[in-house]
Amino acid sequence: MEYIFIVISAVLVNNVVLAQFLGICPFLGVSGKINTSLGMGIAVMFVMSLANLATYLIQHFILEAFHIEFMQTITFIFVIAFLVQVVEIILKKVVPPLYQALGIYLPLITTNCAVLGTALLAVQKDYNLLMSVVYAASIAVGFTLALVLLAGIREQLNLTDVPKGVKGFPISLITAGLLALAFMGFSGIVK
Amino acid sequence: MNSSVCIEQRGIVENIDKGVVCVKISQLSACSGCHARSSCLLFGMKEKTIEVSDNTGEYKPGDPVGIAITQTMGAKAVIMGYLVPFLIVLFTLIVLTFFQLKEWLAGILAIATLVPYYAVLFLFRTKLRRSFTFSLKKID
Amino acid sequence: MSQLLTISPSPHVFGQKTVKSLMTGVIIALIPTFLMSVFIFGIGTLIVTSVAVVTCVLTEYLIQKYLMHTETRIGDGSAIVTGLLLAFNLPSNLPWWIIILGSVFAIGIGKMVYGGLGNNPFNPAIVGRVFLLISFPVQMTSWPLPIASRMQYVNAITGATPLGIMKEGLRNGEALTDLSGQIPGHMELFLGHMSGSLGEVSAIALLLGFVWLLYKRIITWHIPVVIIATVFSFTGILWLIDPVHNASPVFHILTGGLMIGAIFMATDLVTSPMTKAGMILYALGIGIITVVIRVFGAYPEGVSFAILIMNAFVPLINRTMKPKRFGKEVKYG
Amino acid sequence: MNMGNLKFFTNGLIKENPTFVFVLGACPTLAVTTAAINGLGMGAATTFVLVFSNLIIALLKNYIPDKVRIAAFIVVIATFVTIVDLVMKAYTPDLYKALGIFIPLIVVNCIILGRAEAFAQRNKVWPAVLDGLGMGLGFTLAITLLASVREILGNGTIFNYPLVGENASTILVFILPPGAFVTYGLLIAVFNRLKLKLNI
Amino acid sequence: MAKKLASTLPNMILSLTFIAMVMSAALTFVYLKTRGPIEEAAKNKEVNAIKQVSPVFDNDPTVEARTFDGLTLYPVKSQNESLGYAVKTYTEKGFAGHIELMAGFRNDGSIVNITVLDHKETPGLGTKMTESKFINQFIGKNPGSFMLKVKKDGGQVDAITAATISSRAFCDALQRAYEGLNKVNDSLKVQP
Amino acid sequence: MTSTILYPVIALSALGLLAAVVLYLVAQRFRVFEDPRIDEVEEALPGANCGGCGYAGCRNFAEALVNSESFEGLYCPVGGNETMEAVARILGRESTAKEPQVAVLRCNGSCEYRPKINQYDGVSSCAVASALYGGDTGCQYGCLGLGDCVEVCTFDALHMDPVTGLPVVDDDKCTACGACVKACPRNLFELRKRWKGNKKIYVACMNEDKGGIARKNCSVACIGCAKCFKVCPYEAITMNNNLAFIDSYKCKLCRKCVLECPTASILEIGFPPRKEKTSEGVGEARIEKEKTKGTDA
Amino acid sequence: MLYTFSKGGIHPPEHKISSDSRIRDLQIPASVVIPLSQHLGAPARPVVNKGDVVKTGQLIAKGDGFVSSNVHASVSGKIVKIDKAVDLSGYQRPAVFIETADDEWDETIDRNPALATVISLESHDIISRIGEMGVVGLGGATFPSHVKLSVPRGKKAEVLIINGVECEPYLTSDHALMIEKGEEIMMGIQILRKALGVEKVIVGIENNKPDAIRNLSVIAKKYQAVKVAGLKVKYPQGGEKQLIKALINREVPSGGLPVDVGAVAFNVGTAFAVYEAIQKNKPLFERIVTVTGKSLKKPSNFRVRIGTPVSALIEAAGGLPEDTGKIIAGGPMMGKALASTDVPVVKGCSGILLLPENESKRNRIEPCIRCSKCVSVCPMGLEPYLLMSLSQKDMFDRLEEEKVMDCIECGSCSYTCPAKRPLLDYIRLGKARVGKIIRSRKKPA
Ligand SMILES: Cc1cc2nc3c(=O)[nH]c(=O)nc-3n(C[C@H](O)[C@H](O)[C@H](O)COP(=O)(O)O)c2cc1C
Ligand SMILES: Cc1cc2nc3c(=O)[nH]c(=O)nc-3n(C[C@H](O)[C@H](O)[C@H](O)COP(=O)(O)O)c2cc1C
Ligand SMILES: Cc1cc2nc3c(=O)[nH]c(=O)nc-3n(C[C@H](O)[C@H](O)[C@H](O)COP(=O)(O)O)c2cc1C
Ligand SMILES: Cc1cc2nc3c(=O)[nH]c(=O)nc-3n(C[C@H](O)[C@H](O)[C@H](O)CO)c2cc1C
Ligand code: SF4
Ligand code: SF4
Ligand code: SF4
Ligand code: SF4
Ligand code: FES
Repeated sequence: MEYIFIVISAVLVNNVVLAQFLGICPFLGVSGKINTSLGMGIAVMFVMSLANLATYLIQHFILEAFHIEFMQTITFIFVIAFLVQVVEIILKKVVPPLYQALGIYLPLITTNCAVLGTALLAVQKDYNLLMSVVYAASIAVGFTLALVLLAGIREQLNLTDVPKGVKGFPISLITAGLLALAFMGFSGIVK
Repeated sequence: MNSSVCIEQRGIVENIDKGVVCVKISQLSACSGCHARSSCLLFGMKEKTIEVSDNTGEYKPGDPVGIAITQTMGAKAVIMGYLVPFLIVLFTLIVLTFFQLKEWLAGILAIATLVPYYAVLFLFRTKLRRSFTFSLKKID
Repeated sequence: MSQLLTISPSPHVFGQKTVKSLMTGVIIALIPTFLMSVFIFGIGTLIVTSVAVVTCVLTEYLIQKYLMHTETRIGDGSAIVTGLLLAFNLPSNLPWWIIILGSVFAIGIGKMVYGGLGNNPFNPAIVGRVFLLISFPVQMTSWPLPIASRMQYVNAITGATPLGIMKEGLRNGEALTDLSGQIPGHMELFLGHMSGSLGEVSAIALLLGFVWLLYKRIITWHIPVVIIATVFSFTGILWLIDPVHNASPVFHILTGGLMIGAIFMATDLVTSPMTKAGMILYALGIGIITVVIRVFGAYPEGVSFAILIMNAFVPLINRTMKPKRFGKEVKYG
Repeated sequence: MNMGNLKFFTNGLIKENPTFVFVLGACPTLAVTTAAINGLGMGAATTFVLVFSNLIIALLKNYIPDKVRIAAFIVVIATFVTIVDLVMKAYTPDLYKALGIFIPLIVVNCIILGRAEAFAQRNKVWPAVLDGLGMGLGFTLAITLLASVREILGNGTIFNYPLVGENASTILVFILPPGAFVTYGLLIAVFNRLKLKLNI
Repeated sequence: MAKKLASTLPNMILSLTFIAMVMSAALTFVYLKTRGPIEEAAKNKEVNAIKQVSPVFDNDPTVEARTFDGLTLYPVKSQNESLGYAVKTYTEKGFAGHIELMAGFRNDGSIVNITVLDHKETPGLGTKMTESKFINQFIGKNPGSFMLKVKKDGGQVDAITAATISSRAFCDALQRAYEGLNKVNDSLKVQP
Repeated sequence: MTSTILYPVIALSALGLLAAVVLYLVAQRFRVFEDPRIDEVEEALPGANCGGCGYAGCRNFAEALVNSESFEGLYCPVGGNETMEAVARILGRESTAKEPQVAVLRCNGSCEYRPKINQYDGVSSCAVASALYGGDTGCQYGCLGLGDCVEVCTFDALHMDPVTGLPVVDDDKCTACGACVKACPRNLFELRKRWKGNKKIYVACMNEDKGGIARKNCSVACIGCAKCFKVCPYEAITMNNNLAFIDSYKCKLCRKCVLECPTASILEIGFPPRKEKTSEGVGEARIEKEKTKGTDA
Repeated sequence: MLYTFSKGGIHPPEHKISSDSRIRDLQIPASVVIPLSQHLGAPARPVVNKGDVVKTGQLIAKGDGFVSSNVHASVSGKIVKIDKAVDLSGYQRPAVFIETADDEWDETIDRNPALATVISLESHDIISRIGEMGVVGLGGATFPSHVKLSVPRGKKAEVLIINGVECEPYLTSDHALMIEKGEEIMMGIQILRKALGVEKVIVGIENNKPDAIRNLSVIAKKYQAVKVAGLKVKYPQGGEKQLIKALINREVPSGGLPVDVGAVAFNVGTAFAVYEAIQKNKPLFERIVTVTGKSLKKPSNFRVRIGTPVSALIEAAGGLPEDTGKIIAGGPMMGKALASTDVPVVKGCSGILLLPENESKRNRIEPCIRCSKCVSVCPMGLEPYLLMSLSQKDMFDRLEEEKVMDCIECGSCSYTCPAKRPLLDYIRLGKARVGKIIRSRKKPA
């Protein structure tokens, strides 16, 4: 049950993008096309879960063990940065065709802010390891949902004439705002 | 190839070597207007070189080209590159937690399961190479 | 022949329907509801409706004229429909300045930033209502009593809506049977003798409007029927499982904004899917989300949110639920 | 300070305002702007980190091989962020609480804002510091403005000073998430329009 | 411009390790410098809260604090004379879950004052519980006789409009504090 | 106490070490940097993203410039030679100068010269109208006046003249990007050599009908009489399908042809007024009119 | 049971005001202009010269290309020039100008009106004779009939569909023909059947023409395997894909031909022309044309020589009404507006429709309200609103993906759109551009 609440909360009620404001840059930047948004969401899910797994271990078995919690920020950011790199290197070295296909399909995966933020939040919430990872994956699902919805709307807007003054970022932000407005309907479903 | 199911990226031919065209693909358009575009990934790897075999000899370095893969291929790449490993990690973690292993051990083992996964991928790399083919197109 | 011949590409004849006639049709369909509302809530209805309609139309006019510098198109009547439907989703004792804020937000942010009629992804009237609901929870959740407060506006005596009573009661762990005294009977619910928004109370008036819209072929049956059926079945299942802590499906479909939402707002042409299959999926989503919010969420009422959320899915639905093309594909040539 | 250098400073304020023009660091911009004071605090913290990390990197640039430049940059930035974090925790605990995880997230933000600087080969000490300062101030001004609008509309106060009566209703949505997006979007539109009109 | 160090492995390792060392040293320095103030700030916050909800006292309540059931009781004294207790209490029933209060009680069980330490309630709704307009109704009341329930539930507390849940939660936390107090302080007469 | 200092230092140093090694590995396999010159080159380009260079946008063009060995075939018509020189400076290469060009409209059939014979009531798009029929005048080669060209010009260099119903090129704003050339379904735009002071002489007509028909439909149509062809001392004029064409790179602006044209379909723009009187009074008057228009713009 | 197609369709007011008018022969005009490009495909190459004297029915231009068709003189007289003339396309195209002198027919033509029932030619000869006689589809597309009859290798025709639907409002030329020339049409059908080697024939007629259905049913009894089927009235039932769907419930695949599902469709007028060509040796130089319009004095069906100016038809129908605002060659849904009445009637011209001024102007274009009406009426299952936007935004890849090439240009979408959007205008534009891209893609391969 607890796990279900974590999922519902992270996906709908406290959506990363729409309620927690994490990963806004990629949310605005990569939400141009529906199918790439979807792919990107999955990539983020993997990266985030892995990152949370790693940061959980570091937090509990290194930082806390050695009482250097204040090094949290610096170690997390490093670890996350490395993970992203290592995954890429492995893919590139081990299965170059896969790596290249991904390169075309998902030109970039950047969610530094959301990944780090999620890691920090998971620590704050005192989750255990599995919860942490489930939490991260749910956050990624929520991220994907928001991304895909915005991408859909933006693709539709591309076919209409949005007034010049609000073209680009303003209309994306306002649309995100209305999405957030809609998602407020879920408030209270879980704490 | 039917354009309807393609994902296309624009790129620039970097060099050509014995029927293999190296194409450098550039940023997504959304980012290309941003002055901090070069800082998106933490370590700045937003350029990739893609090798495509091509014997037409139509291309020369500096040519702008479209490089395309089918959408199903893209989806397959995402599944193999990210979704499956994610599921493996999650599954391992769930099982190990179920057996009440120590957390740190469970965590490390979960990450470690990726090693055999990538090893398997490595074994099938020639097969993969055949199933991921790219098509090139001149842009004028 | 007095003038030069006219030349244009085919076709050369056109159907009778215009945007204006569609909007007029909706306005006519709303008349029974309006009359019923005047009967139930009295002058509050008149004030709220006129303020909302006037503000909506004026906002659209001013934005088109002074911000967008385009032709003004208030003549098409869509702003009137938005104003009416927004008003019909508000309590009859809402202070005028709040109505104005809501109308400006509905038209300004809900519609005009996207370029006006036809371009908005979200239903403007619901955007307006949800904006108000979140911004002014106190005012937006105090409902004048029916009939009794006909001659009062902001100072009307208020009570809770049936859904509100139920939700509050259930949350306090009371059983439904304890609450039945406070909740109007089914006939009263059907006719509209209860607290609530102007336009949502009278199911019969709304159904009359539905019949008119169908007759005039302004909408098809798919969206309203599927929404109501979904809510009915979903709440029916819950009710069968635990009739003590879940309201009956009939109660659910007769209360709250379900009817007005399903008939008039989910069917908004602009913000609903383009194919029948898409409409059914969309309506299914609305039904389910409505029940989820009603039963599990913080808000007693979920229709507006459900419609807004499904509005966001419409582009995706349109991308995937294509009409069935004629003939399967072979190679060209 | 000559005019050329001044340009590095003013760039970040309007022409390349990170918040309104490039929409960078959007997360804190949206998240912490529920009150004007938060905006100011966040801005100050970011500016501090940006200026000092730019300074350090500019000083050390000849001793850092190109390839580890970014890694070094991250170390430096993360250090300063942690310093800010500790200092705020010690001396402005309330603000610290209001900003929450967005203080550690300054790391990410500053990497983005400062990265261009780290790459550009021109970073002598002064320009680097000025650029950091300009960017930081541009960011601060922008989010304080956004926060003020939200605080006034949503809470009826500005820097906690009440503008309306105690019982007056305010437009709550503006301090809730949807209001953040919408206000930010509208402000960018207004900013663009002004920029166009004033031809900056 | 001086020449840059080339990107060779030793150079990279040296340079980065060096920077890391310097930075971590600086960081540690700041950490050590701020550790005191941080603890103090935390304590100050506590003490300030206690001050807010208690009569003037002259002891250090934090040293004599007792913790049980998630509650913390701070005895407040003036010239070694017990004035009552400040109780740090909590509830999970808020609209957004956890709420933390500091409530001051006189020895007779009546409430001196209350302050909200931590909460995540909705701005503009639940946050009204931090305002004196809501809190004032509790001052001087004795939960022994004053029914700590919102009027809707048959109690005596005026709920915040449209934020009954927060109001309820507030009462819940307060009740918890009162019950905790009763457990340790036998001298209090509990009136049903 | 020592541990409080030691652990962080150790931790971070270890991280630093790790970072250095991984980065080293990364550097071995990847190009970590984007060529910074691309940014610089992009900076130097006008940033109009008009596609005049043949690339999708300025950035793509910048990449092509940086990656290619010579500038052959790479030219930004918008920025012109100045820009190309600036780019050449950044990249340390020779720039290939191109003679500047300007777009001209090869139709002068305003309402006055070309009577309407029907009224078009379709969508306001030259492409649609052109697919439908020959146009609302008898001339099926001339401008349709629905402004597809105006729409595509990103430089604000084209405007509809409400009186003539023809688009007018603003010589100062036109960058010769060629967008209008591609857009016009009637092929009415030509990129011509840009003379000093925006002088130009060209046949403002694309009508290939025989003289009689052409003239009936438009009083300033080229009737293919070849008088100009005969008079041109520089062989700059060619005749094809009843239509004269003046090669702007051969033309020396002697203006002999202008006087010969019986229908005044050769325009001369940007010249000082002629001294001597000519026999072609009507034509002269028109030329005068065009001239003032040309210099006004 | 009445047949109809399942997807989309509209019901515009029928206005078949000329349906009671018997076919009358129009007076032979003093001069004719015969365009050389009256059919789909390559223009015909003239085989006569200026000054030549020709007889009615004499070959004047030869269709050389694979898809092309012969053109014959429709009057006897002198060729005055071979030059360009504005035709129905609105553009100037090559044409032969003939000054009429008498009406002397080519000797080979059998002018005996009696029904000739013996089909002496074999399949192959029928097809080539049809080609020689310049018979093209008279249902509107003017596709050379002999090409259509040459079924590609590997495919097999199973059903011959005869299109007597005439779903366009106003037009009655096929209707009149079916009433007056039923026997001949039925003979034509037999010829086509023999040429194609098929057994089964279905004649589809909408049930707003009960007399035609009756007449053909009676005649059909004489022939085995010819079925006359009544159809529900719905536009565009006459489109061959829709008709095939309605009659035999098969869907011609996207990008495919009717033969892909074993069907071949011909218009009733074509069947009549085939009869005349084979049994009477008469080339296609005249056809039935409906001249109609609400304000017209005498809406009529005329038998008209190809090349007759439209003005002559209007004159014969009572003269041009004062209030005329638009003149359309063809029906109001698919016809082409004319810039002047000074254009010749061609093989594909089934009617001349005069619209009054108040009906000739389009309404103001409003923004699309995404009402999905266009989607629901499109008989091809397309999304016209989307195609229009994509076309406006030059998104050709998506256009192709969304099957713009399947559009049959029926105009149902533009007709039905409440926002009065010029959907088909833009779809046509998009089709043209995408078509170009597809062709260019094919070329190098
Ligand atoms: C988005 C949202 C936020 C809310 N926040 C609170 C809150 O912080 N505190 C609270 O008591 N109720 C809050 N509510 C309202 C409750 O859900 C519930 O409707 C209310 O407390 C009971 O209504 P009443 O107080 O008018 O009787 C919120 C509701 C919504 C939809
Ligand atoms: C390019 C082209 C090739 C065609 N080839 C054949 C063919 O080989 N066989 C055939 O039976 N019909 C052929 N057709 C005829 C079409 O199937 C169709 O009958 C014709 O286009 C007229 O139909 P419509 O009036 O419904 O458009 C061809 C049509 C076109 C446009
Ligand atoms: C929208 C549309 C409507 C049509 N309506 C008719 C019609 O009413 N009658 C008809 O004979 N052909 C009609 N056609 C033409 C047929 O599709 C087809 O070309 C014709 O039946 C083939 O016969 P033909 O080659 O003898 O002309 C229509 C075509 C289209 C695209
Ligand atoms: C059947 C129908 C339902 C409509 N429902 C709404 C509605 O719920 N809300 C609204 O703002 N406008 C509604 N409109 C009007 C119009 O479509 C709406 O203002 C557009 O969304 C504005 O772009 C409706 C119109 C029709 C024809
Ligand atoms: S007039 Fe033509 S060539 Fe000149 S800038 Fe405009 S579109 Fe380009
Ligand atoms: S010049 Fe060409 S594109 Fe421009 S208005 Fe005339 S016809 Fe249209
Ligand atoms: S014209 Fe084309 S898109 Fe429109 S309804 Fe007909 S087939 Fe469909
Ligand atoms: S019928 Fe017209 S208004 Fe309706 S969806 Fe189609 S284009 Fe839009
Ligand atoms: S600040 Fe850019 S993603 Fe968060």
